[in-house]
Parts: sequence; C-alpha cells; structure tokens
Amino acid sequence: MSLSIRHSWFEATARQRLAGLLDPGSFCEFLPPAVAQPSPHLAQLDLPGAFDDGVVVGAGQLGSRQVLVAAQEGQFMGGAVGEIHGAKIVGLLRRAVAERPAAVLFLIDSGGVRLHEANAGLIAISEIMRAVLDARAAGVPVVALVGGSCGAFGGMGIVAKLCSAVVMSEEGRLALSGPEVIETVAGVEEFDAKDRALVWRVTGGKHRYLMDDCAALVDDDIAAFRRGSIELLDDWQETPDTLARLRAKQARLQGRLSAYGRCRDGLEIWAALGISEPERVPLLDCDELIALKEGLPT
Amino acid sequence: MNAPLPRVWDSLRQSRGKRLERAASLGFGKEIPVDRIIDLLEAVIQPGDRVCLEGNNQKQADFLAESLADCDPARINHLQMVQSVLALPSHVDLFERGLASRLDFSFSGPQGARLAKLVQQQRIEIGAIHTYLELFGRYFLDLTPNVALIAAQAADAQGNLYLGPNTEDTPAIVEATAFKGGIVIAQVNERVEKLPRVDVPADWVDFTVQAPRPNYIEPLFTRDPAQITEVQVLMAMMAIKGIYAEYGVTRLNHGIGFDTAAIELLLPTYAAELGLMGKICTHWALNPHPTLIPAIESGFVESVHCFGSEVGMDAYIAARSDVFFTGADGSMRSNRAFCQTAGLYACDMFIGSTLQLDLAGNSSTATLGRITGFGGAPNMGSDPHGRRHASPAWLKAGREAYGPQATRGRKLVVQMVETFREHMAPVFVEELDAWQLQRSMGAELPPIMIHGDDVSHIVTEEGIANLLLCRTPEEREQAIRGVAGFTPVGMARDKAMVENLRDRGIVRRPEDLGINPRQASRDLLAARSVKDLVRWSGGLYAPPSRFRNW
Amino acid sequence: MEKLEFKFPSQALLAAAPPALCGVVGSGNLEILVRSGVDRQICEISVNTSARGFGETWRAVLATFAASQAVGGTSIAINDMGATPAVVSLRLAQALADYRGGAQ
Amino acid sequence: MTLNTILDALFPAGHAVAVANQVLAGEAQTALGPVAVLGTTDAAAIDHAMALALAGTVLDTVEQHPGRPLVFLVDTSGQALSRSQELLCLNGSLAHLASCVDFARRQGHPSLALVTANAVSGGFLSFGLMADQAYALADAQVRVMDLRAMARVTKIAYERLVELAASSPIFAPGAASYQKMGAIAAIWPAPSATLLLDALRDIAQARGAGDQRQSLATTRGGRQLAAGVSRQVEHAVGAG
Repeated sequence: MSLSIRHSWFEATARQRLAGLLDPGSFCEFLPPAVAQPSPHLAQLDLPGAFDDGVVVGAGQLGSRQVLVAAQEGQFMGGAVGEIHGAKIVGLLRRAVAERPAAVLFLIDSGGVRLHEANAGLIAISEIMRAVLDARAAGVPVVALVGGSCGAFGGMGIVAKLCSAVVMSEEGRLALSGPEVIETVAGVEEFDAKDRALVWRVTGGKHRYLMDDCAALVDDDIAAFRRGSIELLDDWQETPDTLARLRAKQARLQGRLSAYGRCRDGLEIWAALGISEPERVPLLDCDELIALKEGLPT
Repeated sequence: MNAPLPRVWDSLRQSRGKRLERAASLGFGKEIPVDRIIDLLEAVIQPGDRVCLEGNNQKQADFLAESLADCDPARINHLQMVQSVLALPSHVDLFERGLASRLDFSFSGPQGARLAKLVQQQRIEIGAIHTYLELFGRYFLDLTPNVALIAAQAADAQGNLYLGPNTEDTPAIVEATAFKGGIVIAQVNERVEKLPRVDVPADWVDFTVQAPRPNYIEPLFTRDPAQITEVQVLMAMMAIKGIYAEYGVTRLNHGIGFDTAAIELLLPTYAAELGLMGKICTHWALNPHPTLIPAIESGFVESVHCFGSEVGMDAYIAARSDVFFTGADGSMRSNRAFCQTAGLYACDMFIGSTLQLDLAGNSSTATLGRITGFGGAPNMGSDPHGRRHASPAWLKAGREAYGPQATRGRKLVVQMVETFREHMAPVFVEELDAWQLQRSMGAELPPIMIHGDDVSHIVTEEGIANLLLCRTPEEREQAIRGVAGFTPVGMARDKAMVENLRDRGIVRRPEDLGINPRQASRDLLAARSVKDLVRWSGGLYAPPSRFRNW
Repeated sequence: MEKLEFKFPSQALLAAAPPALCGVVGSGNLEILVRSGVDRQICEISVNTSARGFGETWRAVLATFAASQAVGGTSIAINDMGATPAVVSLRLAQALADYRGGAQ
Repeated sequence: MTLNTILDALFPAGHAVAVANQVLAGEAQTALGPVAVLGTTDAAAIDHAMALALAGTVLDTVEQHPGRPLVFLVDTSGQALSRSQELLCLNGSLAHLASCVDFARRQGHPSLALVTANAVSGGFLSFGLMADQAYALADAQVRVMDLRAMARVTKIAYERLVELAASSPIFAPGAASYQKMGAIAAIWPAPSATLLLDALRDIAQARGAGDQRQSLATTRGGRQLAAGVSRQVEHAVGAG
C-alpha cells in the first residue's frame, strides 16, 4: 500500500525535510553544528541548547536551480526564534541579496518568539521581516513551506505572509495567536484549543488555501513539498511591489473583512464561498480539495 | 416440639412490589419525566440497598449517577455500591455526601486519588477490588443488586432497550438484577418508535428516563500512531519475531498502551515481511482499536470480539461484519462478560504494559495515594488452570514450563515495558509501591495486577526474558535483571549468570533475534498518524476531534 | 542542567570522517554530534543534560557503548532533553552509523 | 499623557490628526515641512480593521504626497485575540501593513516610530519596528510578555527571571532593553519637537543604509552574537 512509502513532512526533522526536499547530495550547510555554539541565553536559564539553535541554513539545488534554504526545527523549543536562530536566518536572506539565487526556501515550523530570549527574538523577527522584503526587492523569490507540527505562528506567521508565496499541507497551520493563547485570555467559549478539528478549520492548510492565503496545497509528504515548490518556481516571476498591487491587495482584504468579518468557523465561510457540503471539506484529500476550489464561482 | 416459625419465601418479590407501588402512587408510569427522576429514585431505593450504578470502562450512566448523588441523604443512605468502574466525579460524590458507605468495584482510574483519601478518612468501606469477571460472578452469588441504574442508547414505547455498540456490562447487570427481584432503571439517549434491535426485553426493565444529553463515552482505546517511539517499534519487532512467530500465537488479547499499538501497526509491514500473515494474530478478544485497522485491511485478522466499542469506529465495524460481531441491524454488539471469558480461557496470549515490575515478575499499576484497581487485565493476564483444550502455542509454552512430559499447556502472559518511564522513573524495582499502598490503606492484599508466577515473558528494549525456562528463583531473578537495562535493578545483575542465561536462550538480545536496533524506524509503522488510519479505513473511521490535525 | 565529561578507552575507529549529527533536542530526545578526536584509543564524551543527578546512569550507558563499539579517536558531544537510556543507546548507534557512513 | 499633549509637544507648528477606532491618521507641520502622522492609541489590540486603516493611510501618503515623512505614534498592547480574527488570517493583514511601510521606505519616505505608551509583540512588529528608526518615551512599556507570564509559560522561577533581568537585556521588558538591543534608537524624556526634528534629520541622512539594528546592538552590548552570526552565514564558503 502506498501509505508506507510516504515520508511525512509533519513528522520529519528539519534536516530530514531538507534531505528530501533538495536534489540528493546537493545540500551544503552554513555554520554547521560542529562549528556552532548553542545559545548561551538558554544555558544561563539552565536549559540545554542545540548546536544549530533550532534552524538549519545553507545552499542546495532544487530541480537543478540554485537555492538558499532555512529550515526551522519544530521539535527544539517549538521552533521559536532566539538571537542566534534569528541571526542565521537574517544572514541567509542578506546572502540572497548578494548572491541572487533562484529562490530562498524557508521551511517554517515555529511558534514565533522564543520567550527565553524574548527581546532578541522579537527584534530578530523584525529583522527577518525586513530581510525577506529586501531579498524580494532584489528579485529573489522567498517561498515559505508550512507543514510542520508547530505551524507558523506569532511573528513567524507574519513572516510567512511577507514571503512571495506560501506552500502548505493540510496539516500545516498558519495564524498569529495560538489557540491556547486565545483560550487562556478570552476563554474556552471563544476558542476551544482542544477541539482540534475546529483549530484546523480556523488555521489549517485547507482553509488557508480556500481563502487564497497560501498559493499551493500539497500532501503531507516530503516529495509533495518538493514537487509543489518546483512547480511554483517554474511559473514564478518575482516582481517588485507597486502601488497598484498593494492597493488591489488592500481592496481584497477589505472586501473579505466586510464579507466574512463576523464568521467564527471555517464552515461558515466555506458555505458562503459556495461549497455545497462544507462539512465534507475536512474529509477531502488534497487533489479533491484543489478540484473543488477550481470549480468554485469566482 | 414447637412448630418452626413460618418463613416468608418471597420477601424479595414483596419488597419489589412495595417499591413499584410507591412509584405508582406518585403517578409514575414506565416512562419517567426527566425532571422527576430524583422523586423516582427516592421512591424505589431504600437505605442499605445494594445498588449497581452502571459505570463501564467507556459507557457511563452519568445522568442517573448525578441524579442519585443529588438525592436526599436523609432518605437514601448506607447504600452498598457495586459497579465495575468508578470513573465520574458523581460516583465519588455519593460517598462524600453520605448516600453510600460501601463499595465493591474493579477500576477507578481518574477518581483513584479521591477514593484513596476517602479510604484514609474511613468514610468508605471497600468490600473488595475485583477483576471484572469476579465482580460479574458475584452479581450472581452474594452481591446481587436490589436496584440497577443502567445506560442504553434507545428505548421504544414498551420499554425495550437498544444498547448500541457499547453494550459492555449491561447484559450482566440486568440479568442479575431483573431475575432476583430487583428494580432496573435505564437512562436512554432517545426514544424511538422502532428499535434497530432489542438488546434488553421490556419486561426486564421497570423504568426509563430520557437523559438531557447522550451518555458519556470515553475514547479510551484510541492511540495516536504519531506518538509511537522508535524504542516501542524496536520492542514490537522483538515481540513479533521472538514470541508471536515462535509460538504461532493466533488467539490473543492486547493491552491498550502504545507498546502494543506498535505491534498492531507492524503486522501489515514487518510481520508480513516475515511471512506471518495467517500464522499469527488471526482471532482477537479486543476492543476495536483504531490501530488494528491496517492489520484488518491487510487480511491479517479473521475475527474480533469486543468488550465495548470505540468512539468513531461504528461505521467501520458495520462495514466489516465478517470480522466484528454485529446484529442483524448491522451495528455492533459488544459484551464485556463474554469477551473477558474469551480473554481468560480462549486466548493463548495476553500482552500488555505496566508501571512497575519487581524481581519476582509481579506487576502493578498502583502508585502511592491512588487506588486505581485492575479492570480486566488480571483475567486476561493469568494462566487459567482449568483450561483443557490444546493449541500449538499453549502446548509449546507448557513444555517449556513443565518439561517434555507436560500434561497441560501454559498461557503466554507477556509484560512489555521500557526499562525507564518518562522522567527517568525505573519500571524495574526491588519492591512495588503496591506493598506500601497496602500498608497505608490497611488492605488485606497488595494491589498486584499480574502475579509473577503467571508471567511467561518480559520484553524490554534490552531483550526478552523467557521466565518459563527458568528453573530456580535465582534464575528467574537474574533473567529479569538481565533485561532491566540501566535501572538500578538491571545494573545489579550477576553478569556471568545473565550471559549463561543468554546462552540457554532464556535471555535474548535484539541481535540474538537477528534484529538490528537501527532498523527500528517509525517508517515500519503501517500508519504513522490518525489520518493514515482514516485512509486505511477508506474513510469509514471518524476519529474524535481531539485526535485530529486536519 | 548538568554538564558531564567522560573519557573511555575504546578500540580505535579506523577512519576519521566529517562530523555527523543525529537526533533533536526535543522532549525525551537528544542530539549527538560525533567528531574525530585526538587520542586514537580514547572516546571523549561531553553531555549537557536537562535532568540532574543521573551522572552514574550516563556513565553506565556510555561505558557500555564505548566498550561494545570501536569508537576510539572520536569526540562525542550530547545535548539532552531527558532522553531515557533506551533512546540514548539507540541514538548513539545511529550517530555512529552516520559517522561511519560519512567515512566511506 | 493624552494624545493631544503629545501631539502639541511634537508639533507646536500645528497638527490635524483624527482618531477613529483607536487608529490615528492626519498630518502635522514641522520645520522640515509637513509629515504624515499615523498610529494607534489607548493600547490598541491590532485587528484587521486597524491594520488595514493604517495600511490605507500609508498608501494614500505614498500616492498623494511623494517623499513625505511618516511619523508613527505607537501605543499597542499587541494583536486582537479572537477566533474570527484568526479565521481571516490576522497575520496576513499585519504582514500587508508591514509591506506597505516597507514600500513607502523604498519610495523615499523616511519613517519614524515613537512608542508613546505600550509596544507589545505582534502590534509592534507590524508597523513600529518597520520604521527606519524607533524611539520611545521614558515611561513607555516595550515588551513581548511581562515576567510573571513568562515565568508561567517557561516554568522558570519568577525570582530567577527578575534576578537575570537586572543584568540581561535579552528578555527584560522595558524600552532600555530594546535600546541596548538595537531596536530603539533613543529614549526621549518627553515628547519634544526638537528631538523629533533631530531624529528626522538623522533618518534622512542615514537613508539607504539598511537595517543597522544588529550592529547597534553589538556596539551597545545588547546582542553580542547576532551581527557576527549573520555575517558568518552571509559570507560562509559554500563548499560541499
């Protein structure tokens, strides 16, 4: 059965994702573990660090295109951004401006700021935001791949949406505040974080795809992320933002807010989009959902 | 000589009649309005009654439990509760509020800590902590309920009941109560004109009440494959190759932990590659574990009889009626009493996990400050000396235990544990916490779940110890130390003796079984997520929301 | 957190190789970095672990590893987040295999 | 300090700033000419409507007043916490706002942010920290999370965090930490037209220099590692 040859992106480590995403043997790591130091800030708080501080950066090839890559490790401190972690990503994006690779692939798997290094993390995310926009302004597409167990939350949710495009799996989540945070502050009636089906109807890949918040939806499979990224870059032309484009985006966001601003569940929006059996959406496989979206009235 | 006093021979029937009269005088018919349930309970229950409150492993008569707890302790008190599982806060409220004083039960799970406190305060008298079969047995001997409060899926106008897939303990409870002058009250989720099938006939049921919300069912048997570790995969490989294959185990029961879930998920992959399809794991006494779906779909499994059902499995079970026991209506019927009997007498193997093991192989899940009980594990995890039918696995184990001239076989009772639990708590200990618990509770026996003399094998990440082949208590102890890894118990092993046991095949390492630990990859699991299980089921399995990530 | 340093005599590993990393510093898990060391007859191991008070257990697990495998001439660094000895042993075997693989 | 007090102090030559839904928009006069004034008040929790209103003002300024400086007054408690906001991808609207501020920079609009009261995480990221330079009033609260909440989430003793916060700007809340860390250019004792003018001149002079926060952090001893690590990655030899 084909199930057994699937290599889940959700489950894989950052290094396993890179190994399967890039052309075999093409990856070369910058600042690899053997020459790196774990975060001194974690050590100060009596916590063990990781040699790569939870992010792997380097260069490689994707379908023979030269690319730069950054992959966050969701299993280490929730992929959260600390001083070294953030600085590695910033350095990679600056390198992209100088080197002009075919793309930067950003494998996001992060809850946002690492609280143990809160200020360093927040500022680093701000620097990453500026650096992503600098790379894009230099004509280098930055593609966010979101399908890890930590999703893309907090500042990393903002970073993902600053990228040229987002490729997601159904398992991926993309949002600002985590459901647990909303539940803690606003109560379980506002958001029951344990109702995982609801969490995914609000933040998951399928909903984001139906709402055009991600450009491509792929299966939870490393090979599918690879195919999805190659196909996306095949057709991609990175062009600088213009006033007209930002105005159009502003209008689209305004329109969407007035149309769906009162909705509280993906089911309501999907029905409003013209999907006849919205409750079936979570059960559809990736191809079925893509076909469903193509058939929707525009 | 004086004439003997005339004895009344139908006092139970008379008592039942009076209770029913009291109910009738308050205007109650068979169908009780939901807002008058407390009036009914106070009318038919008397102080000192033995009351069975249906609390199963999964299905709970939760509305009746809460209603009973809200009754007036001045009118209802000194109840003797008999129930298999004490799972809900309201079950303990009965004792805290002075309605009940004595308890016979099997398992308390989440209420274990509150229960222990009540015992220490001497506000509860525990008759005994039973296994399921013992408790059911005593329902028909000396613990027969005066009143049974049960849960059913639906009732029709006559009062016939449909129990749904989670039949569980209901048939045993109703049979004991209804045929010994007792009163049976059922909470139902719905009233329907026509039931899918009749599980309990109307004349065994005195009253029904439609509960304000469906009875609670705990998804107790759903294990997310995503949480299975490589170490569990390694142990599962060892168990399959070193025990299932060698004994040809076809009839079995599994525990509910991740260790055995790993075995279930290796059947379509690793076991199939070893050519074991059709040779092992064909007939099961088991709840419908979602992790068994890939093995069923691969053709490994011929039959599964269930203690209860599992949330989300109904459509799948209905569509696989060759495998599961289903009624003419297509839906499943489970039965804990029969399935426990199958587990005790008809299975060749029980395999499960535990929290602690001592040097004699005794195991316990008891921890200090909690009285959790046993459930059904000791029934399944014991060698029934009354068994007489033979099977290859049973005979082989018997020859290992008693020599080539053995006149009986032996059940395989396997304990499968990692040497350390989380937070580095060693599983192997010199003395079980159960002994300290016995002392602090003043109990007659320590709460040992599976006795060491019933255990045939222990599987850890370090290897398999075959206790059947041990000939002296010393050998047994060293065999256990020999698989106890880096726990203090393991490090205190006699290395030479363990190596000697290894030469005799009593202790076997992964490499002795031809297994390289590095092959133990999660890639071997037929499903690595709950979503994979849904895919295997062809979309028939509908997991509860908390197990989804889509 | 506790820092532990060990040196074990071990049969010399034949070839030095590029560093190899295995595992992740996640809950109940650890990462192991294997590099070539100085002394061909010694395996040096340094451990950063979140769990205090298990020095002797670490010594036993690592000594068993160094005695059963030829790892002389390697320097091994471990960052640990509460892995059990079973996981530690498995990761050590994987890390060593990765390191040896890199030598070919 | 009321918004009007702040506006009067910053723009004695005159200002016309309207507040709607906690979002301010308008213009003011300075010795360097007119500037656009925008931002949030009363510890606004930024939601879609606020983010889009701010982005709209930025785009209007770019279209109607090429080169006009943008002055952001920042008072935000973070982002709106609700299911309906997340359902419409709140991070997307915050990203849109950030990209509009960045677009204005590329179109030659100098930008300055002044934290007047609160600057917290997501709300701060989307516009305050996107400006060319950020400043803070002396009593402003700048942080990701207060130490008690941080202790709860990280399960590190509050007392230990307080002790470390005294010496480490890495996680200690406060504008001074952010100044050391390179994200706040200077702390102003009070809103001042002179300081504002100086700042606008500095920003105009430094145009095109790019994001200097890492090197500032090194100079000020706040982040000792970031600049070096980024440089190492930027210039690592890409050998296989």
